[in-house]
Amino acid sequence: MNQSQLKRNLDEELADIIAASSERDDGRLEFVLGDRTDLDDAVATLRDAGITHLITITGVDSDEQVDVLYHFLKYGEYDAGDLSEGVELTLRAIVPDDDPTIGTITDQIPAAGLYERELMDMLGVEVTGHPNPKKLLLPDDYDGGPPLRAENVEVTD
Amino acid sequence: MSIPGKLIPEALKTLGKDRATVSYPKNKRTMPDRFRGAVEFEPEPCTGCGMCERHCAADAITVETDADGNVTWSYDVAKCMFCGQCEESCPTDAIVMGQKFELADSEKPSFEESYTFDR
Amino acid sequence: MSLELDLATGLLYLLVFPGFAFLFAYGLTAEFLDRKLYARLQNRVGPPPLQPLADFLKLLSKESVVPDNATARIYNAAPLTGLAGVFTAMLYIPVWTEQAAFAFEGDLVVVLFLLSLPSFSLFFGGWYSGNVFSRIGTTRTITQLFGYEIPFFLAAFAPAVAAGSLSTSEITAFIGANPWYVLVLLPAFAIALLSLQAKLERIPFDIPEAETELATGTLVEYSGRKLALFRLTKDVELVVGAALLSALFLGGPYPAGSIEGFAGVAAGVVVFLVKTLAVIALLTVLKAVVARLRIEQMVSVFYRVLVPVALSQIAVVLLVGLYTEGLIP
Amino acid sequence: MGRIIDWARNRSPWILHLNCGSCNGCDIETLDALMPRYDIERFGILKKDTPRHADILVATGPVTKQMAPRLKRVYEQMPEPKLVIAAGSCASTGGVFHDCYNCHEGVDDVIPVDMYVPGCPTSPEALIDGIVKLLEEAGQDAQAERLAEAKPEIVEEGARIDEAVPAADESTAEIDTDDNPEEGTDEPEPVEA
Amino acid sequence: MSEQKAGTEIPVGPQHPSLKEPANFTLNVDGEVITGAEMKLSYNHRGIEQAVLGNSYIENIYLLERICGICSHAHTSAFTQGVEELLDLDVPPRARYIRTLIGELERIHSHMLWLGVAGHEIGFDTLWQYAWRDREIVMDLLEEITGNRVHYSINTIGGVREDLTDDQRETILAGMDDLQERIDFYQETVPNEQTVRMRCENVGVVPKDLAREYCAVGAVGRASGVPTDVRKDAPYAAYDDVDFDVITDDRGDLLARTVVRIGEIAQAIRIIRQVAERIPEGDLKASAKPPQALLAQVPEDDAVSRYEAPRGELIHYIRSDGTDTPARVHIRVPTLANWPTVVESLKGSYIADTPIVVAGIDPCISCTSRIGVETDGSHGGENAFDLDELREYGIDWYDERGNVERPSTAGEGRTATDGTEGERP
Repeated sequence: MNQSQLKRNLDEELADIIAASSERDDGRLEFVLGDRTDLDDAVATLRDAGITHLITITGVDSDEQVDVLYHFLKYGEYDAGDLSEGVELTLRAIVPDDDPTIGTITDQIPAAGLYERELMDMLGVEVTGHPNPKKLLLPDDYDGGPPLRAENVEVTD
Repeated sequence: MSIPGKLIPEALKTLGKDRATVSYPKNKRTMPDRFRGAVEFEPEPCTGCGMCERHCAADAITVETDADGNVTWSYDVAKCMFCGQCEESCPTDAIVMGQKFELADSEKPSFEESYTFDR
Repeated sequence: MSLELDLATGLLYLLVFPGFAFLFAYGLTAEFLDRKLYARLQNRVGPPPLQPLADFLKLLSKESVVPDNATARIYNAAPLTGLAGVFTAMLYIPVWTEQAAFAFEGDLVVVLFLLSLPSFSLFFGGWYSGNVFSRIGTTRTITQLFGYEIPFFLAAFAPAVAAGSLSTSEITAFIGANPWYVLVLLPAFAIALLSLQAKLERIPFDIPEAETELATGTLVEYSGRKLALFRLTKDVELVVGAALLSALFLGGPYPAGSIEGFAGVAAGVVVFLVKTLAVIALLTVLKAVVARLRIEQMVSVFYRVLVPVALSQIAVVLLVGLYTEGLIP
Repeated sequence: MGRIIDWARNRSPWILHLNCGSCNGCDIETLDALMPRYDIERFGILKKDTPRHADILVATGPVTKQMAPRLKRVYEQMPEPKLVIAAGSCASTGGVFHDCYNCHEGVDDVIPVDMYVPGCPTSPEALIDGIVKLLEEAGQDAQAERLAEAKPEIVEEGARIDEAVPAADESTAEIDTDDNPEEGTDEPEPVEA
Repeated sequence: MSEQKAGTEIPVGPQHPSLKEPANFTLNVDGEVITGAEMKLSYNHRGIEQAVLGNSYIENIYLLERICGICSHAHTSAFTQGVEELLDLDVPPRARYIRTLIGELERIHSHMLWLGVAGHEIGFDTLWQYAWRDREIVMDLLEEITGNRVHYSINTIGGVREDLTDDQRETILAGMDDLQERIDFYQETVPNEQTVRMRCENVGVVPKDLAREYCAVGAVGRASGVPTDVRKDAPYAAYDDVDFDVITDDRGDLLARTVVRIGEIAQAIRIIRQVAERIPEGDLKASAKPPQALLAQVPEDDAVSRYEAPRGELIHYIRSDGTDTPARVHIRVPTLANWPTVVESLKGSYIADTPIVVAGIDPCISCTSRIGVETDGSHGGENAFDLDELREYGIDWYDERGNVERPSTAGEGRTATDGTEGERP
């Protein structure tokens, strides 16, 4: 299955909950969630479609919102040298700055636990329902704001 | 269960081999041509453009030009990460990555060097 | 012989040869040779000859910290007990003749006991230094002690059974008189070698001090001169262990032992050095070519493999003995 | 006596390697110095795993905020006399991480440093050079100086140690060795097999 | 720190000989058996992701290179590939080949390093010495080609900075011949040495489904039978043009990982030979413009760049905002993806296995804690184990995977237990 087919299939299945979707030049698919509360359903749909490999979760802070990006990979599998390429896929959820919360997907994809904690630390997005929402990577006595929030980044150059 | 000691022949063979150790402080090797040691600066060609400072991620190089047009180029080898970008960015070849790597010193100020010249 | 002369020779044995001075020097030399050979097996240069001495002196001159949560009295006394034990043990092991400096019927048991002392001193020192690494290290030391002592004792009793005596000197003399027993006792020698390696806590049995797991295990808190003493203990234990093995299984000073006079002593010492160094070299090669076992693997190897082998070795020795005496055809 | 001790110290500098948030570069190179190619054991250098055994602390990395207290503690755990090498540009000045929010600017922000070895990473050769220079130049003076400064503490601690064990350990060892055999020595009987 | 009350807690790190980098574990042990592991790896957190935002793309190449000294080329490659994607630059073939070459040399260097460290973890110091001695072949090559043993700094946006001369090609081929001989020796010896087998077989097992579930990558995944490899999945640099196999193994234990990694070295040698033999002539950079001019053209966009680092799939996510500094760079390192498998396989192992189990994934803590760490769990919400549950878990875990003595009933291990618990202050 190549990425265009995959996109068509997913477009259909996710029709109710995505606001936009696109296929980029390099073959990466991007789906924008209409509402962040549908994240769970979207991930469940992806899992049903065989996309179980979560690459990472990225948060990007622009001034009034944090984009949370869930990068997935549909495995390219090869046996005995036969190669079919993997498809990268990004699910974008938009979190407003004044209410920075998003649901967890750790219950569906255990590997997400790490990335969600990283998200909490670095961007101050609270992941509700996370099984172990402890401070993760900042020093114990860190008292500044989330380091990657726009207001905390000093652009020197 | 096999008997441990698959390495014995190799170990005994090693005994007969020349040791792999270099006799470093006694005999110094010649560094490869591309080796990136401490930055060597030549004030003559420098135009004071400041590209080296701009491209130095470690802020090891500073270039200041005062009101009279005197350029002060200073370099702190203890900050340097020897990437060689300054050499590449320098439009006039005033900066060359040298071969010197034995830079240890107990006094921090001795790591800094600076050149002031007129442009 | 007059009493004064007796006393004088006794003191000489104690303090100079084969006692304190000799053991100190030979222990450090053995450490050097061990490290050097180990380094050469690894294709390195290794330390310079006086390295162990420099290490020892440096440690003596360093601050010796007593950690806050250590039980100071035991913590401080521990290094001495082990050292005293191994120094003493040497006096019962033949060096240049088949006769040890001091010997009596049953001294083998004393030697074996004295050789266990360093492990106990390590245990006490580590346990009371109040560090969690050293506690785990000490429990492993003791677990390991149970593992290797039985095979070691059994292996050491094989030549004793052959010689019909529990005196190290007599065993040496017996093996010297019947050199072919060296071959009969080879399995016991191998077991004793492995057990000695375990006793010395060297790879593959350096489990108690496993540096990648427990930093240096029992010795984690020790510094300065107490550490120096522990290191010296290990060195001397290595020498004494090697000497014991060479006395029990390789016939000690034979074939030089029977030569009379000064030449005999000199030749005996040379043979002693050659044999002990050979044993040490075997231990070093063993250290270089294997990976460390886990504690339970170590115990299981010793109990399941070495103990039965040692028992059958004793049976074999008995049979051989009966055969030579003509009791069985 | 002093000369003998100096000789011993210069020939037996045991190192403790501590990564304080480095990128690994200096660490693999520090370890590489132990390997056959550079084999620093030929200078009597051993890598030790506990601060209690070490003479020289080789610290790498810019020292992260979280690591700083640990670095300090490890330094304090080392017995006197002790020396510190800041290996690598990061350890010397913070290097490329000098303006990161979670980093100090080098090891000397936290503990006194006796030798800086710039390099990114410090090659094993540079490290050997650093250790040699340290022992040559800074070694004696720095040790003496620190000992003089730190005297009150050491005397205190030393006193405690000395109380627990009579001053000369060696002589005690000898006495012990003497004692034990005395009991079982009576008459060595010549026995024949 | 830990929720467990009983049992002994062993703090491991941050200064700990088995971890060449500062990580802090708290192991809860019952005698010799680990019942729980709490990890804190933030000792190495430097805040690079924030620092990146204040630097230009050019400076960031060198800053990101210093995320990790072992996979430095991986980081720069992933980053420059991402920026090239943003800029729509076509990297000339010669530069791609050189990147491949350095990447594979780095893979050998990293795997040899791992082999040595793994040897050290299981107390096999001679293997450590041999592996690192032979690694010097690669280090010398790298130093000669790039000018530094560790941070090669050969990548730049749009290509590479240094050319490969004919002499160097000869040296590389000669070096590879020497190395091939050594690798044959390791392939023959290491997995067959009995003591290595005793320590590695059935230790730290990550079965295939678990590897899938936890999204394991790289050699860990491949050793568990998950054949992922970015070099095949989404070929970058010159991997389209070279032949190589993806080494997999289905046992999932440490021995399998050792076999896989040694196999990968052999494959890397194969790739390097091909590259050295058929490297095409051509430019080194996509554009003759000075870097500053290139940076002025960065559009507002984002890119995901994947790279097969020695430890597995490395991800750089780059968001640009039209200036010469990035708006966001997110890095997902392979070690982070593999951490959960470590936590799982630690439970129920022996203390003696900790170093090798942790080392088994070839952890790169300086990579990992640039961003984050994981403590116990992330196991679908079940991480509030108490001690007994953990012990049970450990036993079950061993039972399921069979072949290994059940730890908590092992007679000798218990001796240690009782004493340790009893005397704890």
